[in-house]
Order: sequence, then C-alpha cells, then structure tokens
Amino acid sequence: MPGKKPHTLPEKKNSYRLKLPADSANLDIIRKFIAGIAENMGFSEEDIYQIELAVDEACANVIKHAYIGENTREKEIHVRVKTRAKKIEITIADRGIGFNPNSIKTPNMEEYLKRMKPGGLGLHLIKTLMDKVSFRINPGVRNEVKMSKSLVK
Amino acid sequence: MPGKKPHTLPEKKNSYRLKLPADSANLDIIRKFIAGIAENMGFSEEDIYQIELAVDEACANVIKHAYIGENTREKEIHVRVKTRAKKIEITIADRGIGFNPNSIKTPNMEEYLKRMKPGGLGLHLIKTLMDKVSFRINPGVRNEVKMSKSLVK
Amino acid sequence: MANFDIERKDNGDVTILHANGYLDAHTAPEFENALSTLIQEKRFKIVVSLEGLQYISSAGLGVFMGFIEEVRQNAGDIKISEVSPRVFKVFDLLGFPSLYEFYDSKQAAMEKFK
Amino acid sequence: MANFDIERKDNGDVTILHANGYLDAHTAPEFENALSTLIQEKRFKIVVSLEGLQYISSAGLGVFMGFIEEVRQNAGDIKISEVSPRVFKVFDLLGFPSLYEFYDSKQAAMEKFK
Ligand SMILES: Nc1ncnc2c1ncn2[C@@H]1O[C@H](COP(=O)(O)OP(=O)(O)O)[C@@H](O)[C@H]1O
Ligand SMILES: Nc1ncnc2c1ncn2[C@@H]1O[C@H](COP(=O)(O)OP(=O)(O)O)[C@@H](O)[C@H]1O
Repeated sequence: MPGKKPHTLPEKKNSYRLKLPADSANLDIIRKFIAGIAENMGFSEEDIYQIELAVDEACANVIKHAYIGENTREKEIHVRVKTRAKKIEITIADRGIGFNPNSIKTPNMEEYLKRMKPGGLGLHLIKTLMDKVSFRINPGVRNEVKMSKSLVK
Repeated sequence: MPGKKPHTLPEKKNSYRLKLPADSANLDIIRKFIAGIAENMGFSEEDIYQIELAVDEACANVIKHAYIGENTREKEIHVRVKTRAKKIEITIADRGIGFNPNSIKTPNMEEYLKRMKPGGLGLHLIKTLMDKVSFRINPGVRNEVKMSKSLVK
Repeated sequence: MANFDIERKDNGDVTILHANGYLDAHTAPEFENALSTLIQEKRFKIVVSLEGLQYISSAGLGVFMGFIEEVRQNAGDIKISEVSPRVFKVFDLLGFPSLYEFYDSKQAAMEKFK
Repeated sequence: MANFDIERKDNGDVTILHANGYLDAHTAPEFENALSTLIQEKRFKIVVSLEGLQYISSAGLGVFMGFIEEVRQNAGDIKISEVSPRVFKVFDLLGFPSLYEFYDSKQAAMEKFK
C-alpha cells in the first residue's frame, strides 16, 4: 500500500518530568537528573556531558531571564524528557516573560570575542551541542525550548 | 489573642516534583534527585544517605507491588518534595493497586531473622529512618507514602 | 542505573565475592546470580567483601537472606567483611549482626573457615 | 548545589587560581569574586589552573570575558592551564583559544609572564 509505514516493533518510549524552583542552586540537580537518564540510555560520557551542558544553559536562561519583574507567579522550571531507543528529547519550559528566538542571532564569535564582553552564548551552545532545537513561546503561559540528540552507537 | 500563632518570618518553602517510569533502572536517578535537594538544605552525609534509602524503599515498593496485573495504565512513580528551612517532606505516590498499611505489621526482627527469608523490610526501614511516615491509599487513583525528616543542626 | 559489579576470587574451598558500587532493587539480581552460581557449584564457604560497596537497600539485604539457610545446611556460611560504617548501619538497623558474622578483613573471615 | 571552590596562590607578581569542581551559573559569582579581588589588588598577571575543574557552562566562560579587557589594559593577562579535554571542548566550541592562551602546566603559563 503506498504511503503505508513499514511495520516495525513498537519502540520503547518513556517519559520523565521534573518541576522545580527556578533557582541556580538547582542546576546541579537538573544536570544529574538528565545525566542519569542519558546514562541509562547508553549515551557516551562525552555525549552526556554535552546534553547536561545544553540543558544547563536552557535552565540558566529561565533562572536569569524568564521571571524578571514577576513576583506573583511561582517561579518554576519544567523539564520534560522523552526517550526512545535511540533518541532523547528534552523540553525546558517556563511560564515567564518569553522571548523572540528569531530576534536572537547567532553571535559572530569573532566579533563577540573582539568585544570581550560576557553573555549571549547560551542559545548558541545549545544549538551547537544538540542535533535539533526548536522554540514555542507563549509569554506568561508556557515558553519552551525543545532539544533532541540521537544515540549513535 | 489565645490560640494565635506567634508572628514569625515566612519560612522559605519550596516544592519539587518528579514523575518517571516505575522501572528499577530509575531508582538511581530518584536517589540522586533526593540527595541533591537534601544536600542543598544542609543535611549531613549520614542523613542524606538515610533519606535516599527511605525513598528508594518506597519507590522499590511501587516498582515491585503497585502495578501488578495492570497493563493499561502508565506505570509511573510520582515523587513530590516539599522543603522548608529545617524540614524535608517527601511523598512517593503511584496509581496502582494500593495496600492496607495497617495490615502490614512491623516485622519482629528476631522472628524474621529466624525464618531467614527475604522481604518485608522496606516499610520497616522507612519508619526507622524517617521522623514521620504516613499513608493515604486510594487504589487505582493515588496511593501515597509521605515521610519527613527534620534538619537538626 | 546504579553501577554495581561483582568480582569473584576462589581461594581453595573458600570463595570471596567483592561487591562494588550500589546494591539496590535493580542490581540485586546480579548479586543473586553470583551467589546462585556458587551454590550450584557446591561452594558453600563464602566471604562477601563489601569494601567497595557504597550503598545497600533492603533488596540487597534480601539476597543475603535468600541463601543463608541452604548454605548453612551444607556446612557453609556467608561471612561479611570490610563493610563501611554507613552500609553497616543498614544491616545493624535490621538486626543482621545477630545472624551474620562481620569481619574487618577478608583474611580474618577466611580464617574462620579453617 | 554544584560544589566548587577556588584556591589562590601568589608567586611573586603572578597569581595562580585553582578552580575546582563545577563552574556553572550558581558558582560563577565565586569565581568572579576571586578575580575581582585580584583586580582590586592590582595583580593582573593571572594563571587559572583548571586541573580540578570538572564542568563549565557559559556562565563560567562569561567570567573570563568579564575581566580580560581590564587585565590586558594593565599589561597583564589571564592564562589558562591544565584544562581537561571535555572542558576545553566548551572553550573551543566558542572560539576562546583565539583569545586566551592555554598551557599544559602552571609553570609553562607562569614562564610567559617573565
Ligand atoms: N527562558 C527565557 N525567558 C526569557 N528570555 C530568554 C529565555 N531564554 C533566553 N532568553 C533571551 O535570549 C537571550 C539570549 O540567551 P543566551 O544566548 O543564553 O545568552 P545570555 O543568557 O547570556 O544573554 C537572553 O539574553 C534573553 O533575552
Ligand atoms: N506502593 C505499593 N503498592 C502496593 N503494595 C505495596 C506498596 N508498598 C508496599 N506494599 C505492600 O506492603 C508490603 C510490605 O512492603 P515492604 O515492607 O517494603 O516489604 P517487601 O516489599 O519486601 O514485601 C509489600 O509486600 C506490599 O504488599
């Protein structure tokens, strides 16, 4: 039948969720959580380090930028991880002010280093370290950075 | 005013939630999650070890007992942690078959050791390691083991 | 996944099992297999060195309980050596020291089988 | 909370800062304070040994960026030594080797200030 997907065994899918206060003291907890899942999936140490770093950057952004000027709402980071046999997909979400991912251009590193000023590296690192990165912004409701990486054995 | 609570500064309260598949491979992830929170609160290494163990026992019970004969429902463990300045309160919950905590009597260790058979130690350990333990059973909906420990500095 | 492994060393009719890492409900079956293999080989004089064990839960304690009867019925024993204070505490809380012998060294434990 | 600490050793007019553990958005302020103190003391010849550093995020890289201009304007430099391959990779991904000198040993880095 044309267009019919090949019949394959169902992939093992799993889902993990973590919600915690948007506080930099919790970055370590988030990294360990992610590292544990990636380790169980069989990612290499090198890959685990890179996944931890990408997630750290996205969470550090939530802590630093998402809840500026907000005092009423609970300042939380939501981490959702979906695993398949060969792929990890991680979503970092907040309910803060949001941002326009398209307006944030990839820093020209040469320019950047000439300016010698800190900042603006997080999203660039995430895009460099992960296979795929996408955004869904809904200020005050849910702002998501979704990233995935495949396991190449 | 009689019965009025003394006026105190608001305590720093935080809440953490973790949901993940009821699979023994995840016990390690849960322990690290709990250890991270307890460490940030300032618990001693000894206390952290005991809190990790109590939580491990409750989660191992969910994995071993809660979803027996269930194939439809998602087999998940829910971990909720509430922290105050000097107290950690952890709730382990499942949506499985439930159990009657009152019918499970504390094993007489002497008897137990004489029988030389494994099992039945988990709840006993939890009660021994934590300051306070309580249950709320609602089979198929939500079965909770709630435990807390105070930080004595 | 907790990291855990078992190393086995035979010394005459005594076998030493080194259990390293985290012994929980996930890794207990590995420890169980190691003991089970010894029983099948009729090697009943067993020293379990816990020098490298960083963590134990009741699932790990259960493994000890699951074999002790058969081992003793065959004139053997499971003796435990070099357990760290924090791991010993778990054994102790559950009264295991009244059923199992604990030693500071593998040598001392092996001696007892002489 | 990531564990992180800074040790400082003065050697003549060169200061070595050993950064150990996890350098992330939570611990970066500690590293920032250490560098800031040096600047206040007008000690601009700085070697940062990353031998004990297990992790760095962009918040850590940012600290290096925040001081390099002032340090160089004062005839000093921040040189980096003994960085592990995985931590170096993060510096490398962002092109830092074109701005900072990396050395295999503290000695080699200190020599360059002579
Ligand atoms: N979760 C978020 N909420 C609000 N703004 C964000 C969020 N994540 C990123 N941003 C915006 O994107 C910008 C770029 O982020 P990043 O590349 O990590 O650099 P930096 O955090 O150092 O500014 C931030 O300065 C901020 O304006
Ligand atoms: N989450 C749970 N769901 C269903 N039954 C449970 C749960 N937790 C504990 N139980 C019941 O309580 C009993 C005692 O548990 P425990 O003391 O940990 O010993 P063990 O798990 O070794 O039997 C279990 O055998 C089981 O019947």
